[in-house]
Amino acid sequence: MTNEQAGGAAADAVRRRRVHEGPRNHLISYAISLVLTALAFLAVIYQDALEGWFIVGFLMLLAVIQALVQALYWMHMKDKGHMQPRIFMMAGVVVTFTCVVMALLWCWW
Amino acid sequence: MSDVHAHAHGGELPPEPERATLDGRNRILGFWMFMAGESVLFGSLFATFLALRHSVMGGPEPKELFSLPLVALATFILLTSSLTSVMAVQAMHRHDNRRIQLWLAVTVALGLAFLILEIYEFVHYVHEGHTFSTSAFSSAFYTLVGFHGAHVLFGIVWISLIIGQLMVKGLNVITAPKVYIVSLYWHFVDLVWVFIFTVVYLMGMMG
Amino acid sequence: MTSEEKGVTSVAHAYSATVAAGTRRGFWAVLKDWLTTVDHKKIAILYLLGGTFFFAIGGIEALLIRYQLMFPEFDAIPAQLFNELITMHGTTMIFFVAMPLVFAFMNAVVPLQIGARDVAFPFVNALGFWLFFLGGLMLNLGWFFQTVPDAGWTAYVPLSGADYGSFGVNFYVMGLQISGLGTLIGAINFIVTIVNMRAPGMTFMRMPLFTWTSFITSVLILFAFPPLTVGLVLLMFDRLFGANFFDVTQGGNVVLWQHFFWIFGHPEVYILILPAFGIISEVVSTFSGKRLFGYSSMVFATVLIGFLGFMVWAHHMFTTGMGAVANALFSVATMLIAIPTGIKVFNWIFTLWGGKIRFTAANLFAVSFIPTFVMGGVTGVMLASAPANFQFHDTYFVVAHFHYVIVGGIVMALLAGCFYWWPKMFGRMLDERLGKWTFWTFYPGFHLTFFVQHFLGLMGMPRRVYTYLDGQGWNTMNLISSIGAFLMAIGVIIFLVNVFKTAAKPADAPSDPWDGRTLEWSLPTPVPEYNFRQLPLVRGLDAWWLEKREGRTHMTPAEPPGPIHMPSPSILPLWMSVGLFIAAIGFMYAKEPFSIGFIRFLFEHYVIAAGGLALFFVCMIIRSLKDDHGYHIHPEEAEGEAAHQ
Amino acid sequence: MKRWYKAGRTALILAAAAVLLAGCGGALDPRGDRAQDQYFLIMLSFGIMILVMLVVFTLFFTAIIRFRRRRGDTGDPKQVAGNHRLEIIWTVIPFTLILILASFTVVYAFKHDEVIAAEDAVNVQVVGHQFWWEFNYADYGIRTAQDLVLPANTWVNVELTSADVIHSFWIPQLTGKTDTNPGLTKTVAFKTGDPDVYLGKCAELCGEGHALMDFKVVVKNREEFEAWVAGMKEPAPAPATPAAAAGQEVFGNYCISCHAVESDKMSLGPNLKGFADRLTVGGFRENNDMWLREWIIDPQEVKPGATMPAFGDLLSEEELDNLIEYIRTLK
Repeated sequence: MTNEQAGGAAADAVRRRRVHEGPRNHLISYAISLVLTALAFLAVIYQDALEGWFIVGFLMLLAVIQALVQALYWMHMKDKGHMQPRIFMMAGVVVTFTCVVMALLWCWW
Repeated sequence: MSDVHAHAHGGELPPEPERATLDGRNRILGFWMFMAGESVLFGSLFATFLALRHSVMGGPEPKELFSLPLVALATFILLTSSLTSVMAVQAMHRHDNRRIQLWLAVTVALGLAFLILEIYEFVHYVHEGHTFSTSAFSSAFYTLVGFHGAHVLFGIVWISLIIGQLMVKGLNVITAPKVYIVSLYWHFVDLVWVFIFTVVYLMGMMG
Repeated sequence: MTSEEKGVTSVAHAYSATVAAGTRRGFWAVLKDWLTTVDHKKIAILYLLGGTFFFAIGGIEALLIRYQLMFPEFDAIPAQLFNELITMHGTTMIFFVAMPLVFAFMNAVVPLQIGARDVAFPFVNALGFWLFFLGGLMLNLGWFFQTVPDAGWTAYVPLSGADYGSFGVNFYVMGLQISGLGTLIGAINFIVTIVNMRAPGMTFMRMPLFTWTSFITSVLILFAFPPLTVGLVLLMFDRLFGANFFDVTQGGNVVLWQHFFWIFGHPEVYILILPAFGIISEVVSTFSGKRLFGYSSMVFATVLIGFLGFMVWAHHMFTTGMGAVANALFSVATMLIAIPTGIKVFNWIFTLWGGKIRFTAANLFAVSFIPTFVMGGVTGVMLASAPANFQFHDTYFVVAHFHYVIVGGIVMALLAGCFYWWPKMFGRMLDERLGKWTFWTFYPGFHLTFFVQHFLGLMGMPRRVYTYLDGQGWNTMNLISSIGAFLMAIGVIIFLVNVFKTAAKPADAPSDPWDGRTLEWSLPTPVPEYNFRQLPLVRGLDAWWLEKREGRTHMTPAEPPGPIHMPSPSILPLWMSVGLFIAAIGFMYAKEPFSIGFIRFLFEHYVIAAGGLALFFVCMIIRSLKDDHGYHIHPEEAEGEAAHQ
Repeated sequence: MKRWYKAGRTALILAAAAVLLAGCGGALDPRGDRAQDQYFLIMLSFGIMILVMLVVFTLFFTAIIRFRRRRGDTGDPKQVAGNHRLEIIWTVIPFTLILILASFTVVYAFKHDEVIAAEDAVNVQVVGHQFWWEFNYADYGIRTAQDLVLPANTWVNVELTSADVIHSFWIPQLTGKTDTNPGLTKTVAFKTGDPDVYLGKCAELCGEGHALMDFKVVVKNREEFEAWVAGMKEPAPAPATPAAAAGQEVFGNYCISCHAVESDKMSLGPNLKGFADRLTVGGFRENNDMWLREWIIDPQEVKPGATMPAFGDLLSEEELDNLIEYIRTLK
């Protein structure tokens, strides 16, 4: 009844593929997440070897990559029909970012 | 809208049962909206924590408090539980009701383990003199991490209820979106934890 | 409609709008129907009633404020009570009047405008209303316990905090958390409804502007309310559980609250004004007999305003000492909002231009909105200039500015919306003559009240002062302002008389009294429970007008008639809200030394609080476990219905 | 009807302008450098906005008068979707106007955030209290309250903070507001005008007494200011009359725990050194015996929310007289 429901043959094909997809992709995501987490812990354990600002940046980068991997694969955000979730989660991230910038710039002096 | 009813009773389940009805699609999109709002909620709590993280006011420093092996273990548990919940969704796409229940049960077990670790951790901190009222830092710490813990607890109860429903009602176009949504929720909780262990614990250990 | 049917439908004034056939029912049956309804049209009426109830309270507070300020050093109202009045007036008007009234129209109109049978989550919709209503009661509960929030509607810490705030601020903290939750889920409901449930052919760029603005407003709510909730939770933890977020002696930070409040608070003003823009667009376009000028730029401007609304919050905080960079940035960002807003104003004027304007009561309010809102807008740009803001801030100039936007903008739009959609909501036309009387008392009264306040502010009168000293040249203007306030009150009373008079009339409004352009006017009045017997096929902007001008009397259906699935009514939303209400009381009074030992025990050990939360969660679990299969309305019934229109 | 109303509005504007011209201060009668800049910005933005309003109102009133539906006219007007040229015009022109205002705003925003390190600049720490103002001149070792005494045409750097809740420091004729935040400090600079008494206010809701939390800014010539500084540093003279001596005893029994009478002492309430020369009692009432007596008997009656206890029941009439006599010696 809505535009979305009138999914054509292409959508059907995607769905059929989804049914037959194995756990492979998810296991890979899991492995990536484990590696990223391990890297983050290692960076902090060996923090004396590196500059502080670099570790902070590195940690944030790892966290963002891990979040992206999980959101795209485990939460299916990479799939078709996820335009709305993508837009809204992006918007949420922007507002979150705004809050954090606020806290860092004007409350933590 | 009439298809809601048609699918609800008998008949072959479609390949993506969670999106088979308008109601199911509504719920999933609505839940995404909820998570978008929740991400701002956690963002605000992170902002609070970042603003107040140096206000220890003579209480224990993060460096003295936190123990990395414990956090690593908790992280590992929660990450694994996220994987098991995605396995449940896969089982659902194969219409394998028994496997869904199994994977969800594993998720609950891992969630409980995480929660027990967190409670142990908090009790330990309180003994170290790091209570909710010690300083602005301690209040912000407990509020942020505790809020996440409350989400884990809520998720455990929720998933358990869904396992029960799957047992009683079986997998159909009404229960399928629930499985999908609770799995989304659990991923979200895990995702928040990624930032908690990074921002609170790892950066806290850097002093 | 036959006379027999008229008799049936006048059982209960508002009720008749949505019930087409049935027997005379008892009071309890009607009450139960309203307490358990999940029908968006009835929830709209509930929001309207709730909002009006709180509007009466907030309005009386406003009159008392203006009464005290009529004369210098007047002592009608003591300082403490005055602070309570301004706090409650602001909080009530924003959260419990403007918000629910906006939600009333969103509920009444949006599903009809997009050609949907219902909203996406009828249960959640009902829950949203009850949370709002009990949150509002919670806020006002303080009056009965003689400890009322008194730290301003912005509740800046530490004045509202654990050390300096009165007990009454708890009611603010709890009430806003409860109602905020309701607003948030209500917004999610509308986002999903608009995204997923548009009728065939109703693309985003064919949606009526009110639906567009409702959509953007819902998005803003989704992202603006969480920071407020977090701020309130922090404040609650400070006040009730000994946290130190805002306690400077323990390392807390007082500016943090202001940031959270305004990260919410600034989008909040757009949350309120955008639907008002939508109403104005609908009404002006209908009564000019023209399609909206520059529709796509209107949509673009709406989205842009929504986006910029999140980037300007700190312009409320220029005087907190954030430094030159922040002040300059936020100044410029704020000024930029004037551009999309200007686009809107010119589009309205050019919608009027070349039209054949009918000055009905609805259009009178809508048209007069334009210059008033422009005046509120230009003072907004003046306020945006940070160094000048050092002079304007917290003076009556600001009071004048935001009342021009809120009363001259939102209230005018809401009144226009009332006169415009009343026939669709209630099946009765509001009296036009009384409507014009309302306009000619309310509108001049409004300008009288607030125009002079610009100058009071420039002359140095701070806001939130319970009195002022003689000899500062403020006396005359304050007197004028107070007189204006009473004139506004007369206008409101005339409006209420109008409502009661209309309620006594038979429900015989035509289905399309204004030669409307959007889908809601294609429906029979009263609107059937299921809205559309067959979902309509939308073929362009102003779908209904297009069909009418092609000589049709009905929308072209997009589906064959079939059984229509309806959700079951539920009492759970009410109980869930009551649960949170009880929990809030339980937490607030946990440390209260009650004289009766048992009661004290219950509160001290959080039995009451836990009980309330348990009620909430148990209802939630019941809802989750019990599938709602709903019921079906069959085509024959629907056919019979359609025959009457 | 509309026209009549428009005329009424114009009359109101004129009336308001007349009142303003009569010299009723505030931001519209700036006397210091900062306030003059701010006045300029106010007037600039006001001018631009009047221009905008003129254009909009002209179009608006033309539209609603010219395009009303005539009696018996039932046809549809021409349906117009939009007009790109017009739409571009009303995007670009406001943008230009905003650009003008924004440029000045940015310049002044930076200018007004500067602290002036001039040689003769006076540095004052301002502490907001519920509901009074404390002024500390660290350079001179003077602590005082309620009257901010400053030399004329001089830059003043005020370091703002609060002892309890948030207040906002505002001298409309000299400078705009800056909040005093507990736990934080912010320094702003402003320039005093010619010798005069300026009104200062608290501009942030701070509790019951907020409305009356005024102070006076006493701007003196350099020499007079120097003399005031010297006077404030002199020890208080011994009471000359027996009544004053008795009053001093009363003061010692009841008042000294909160009110210091030497300008180098910390003080819980306002420091009373130099009180006899102050302009006000409680920050806003004329400093005469009547108001002083009222204040001591029941401060809350004069200024709601004042934190000083009422002494009406504790002191006899005679003690009150003596006390006032003593306080009058605090030069």
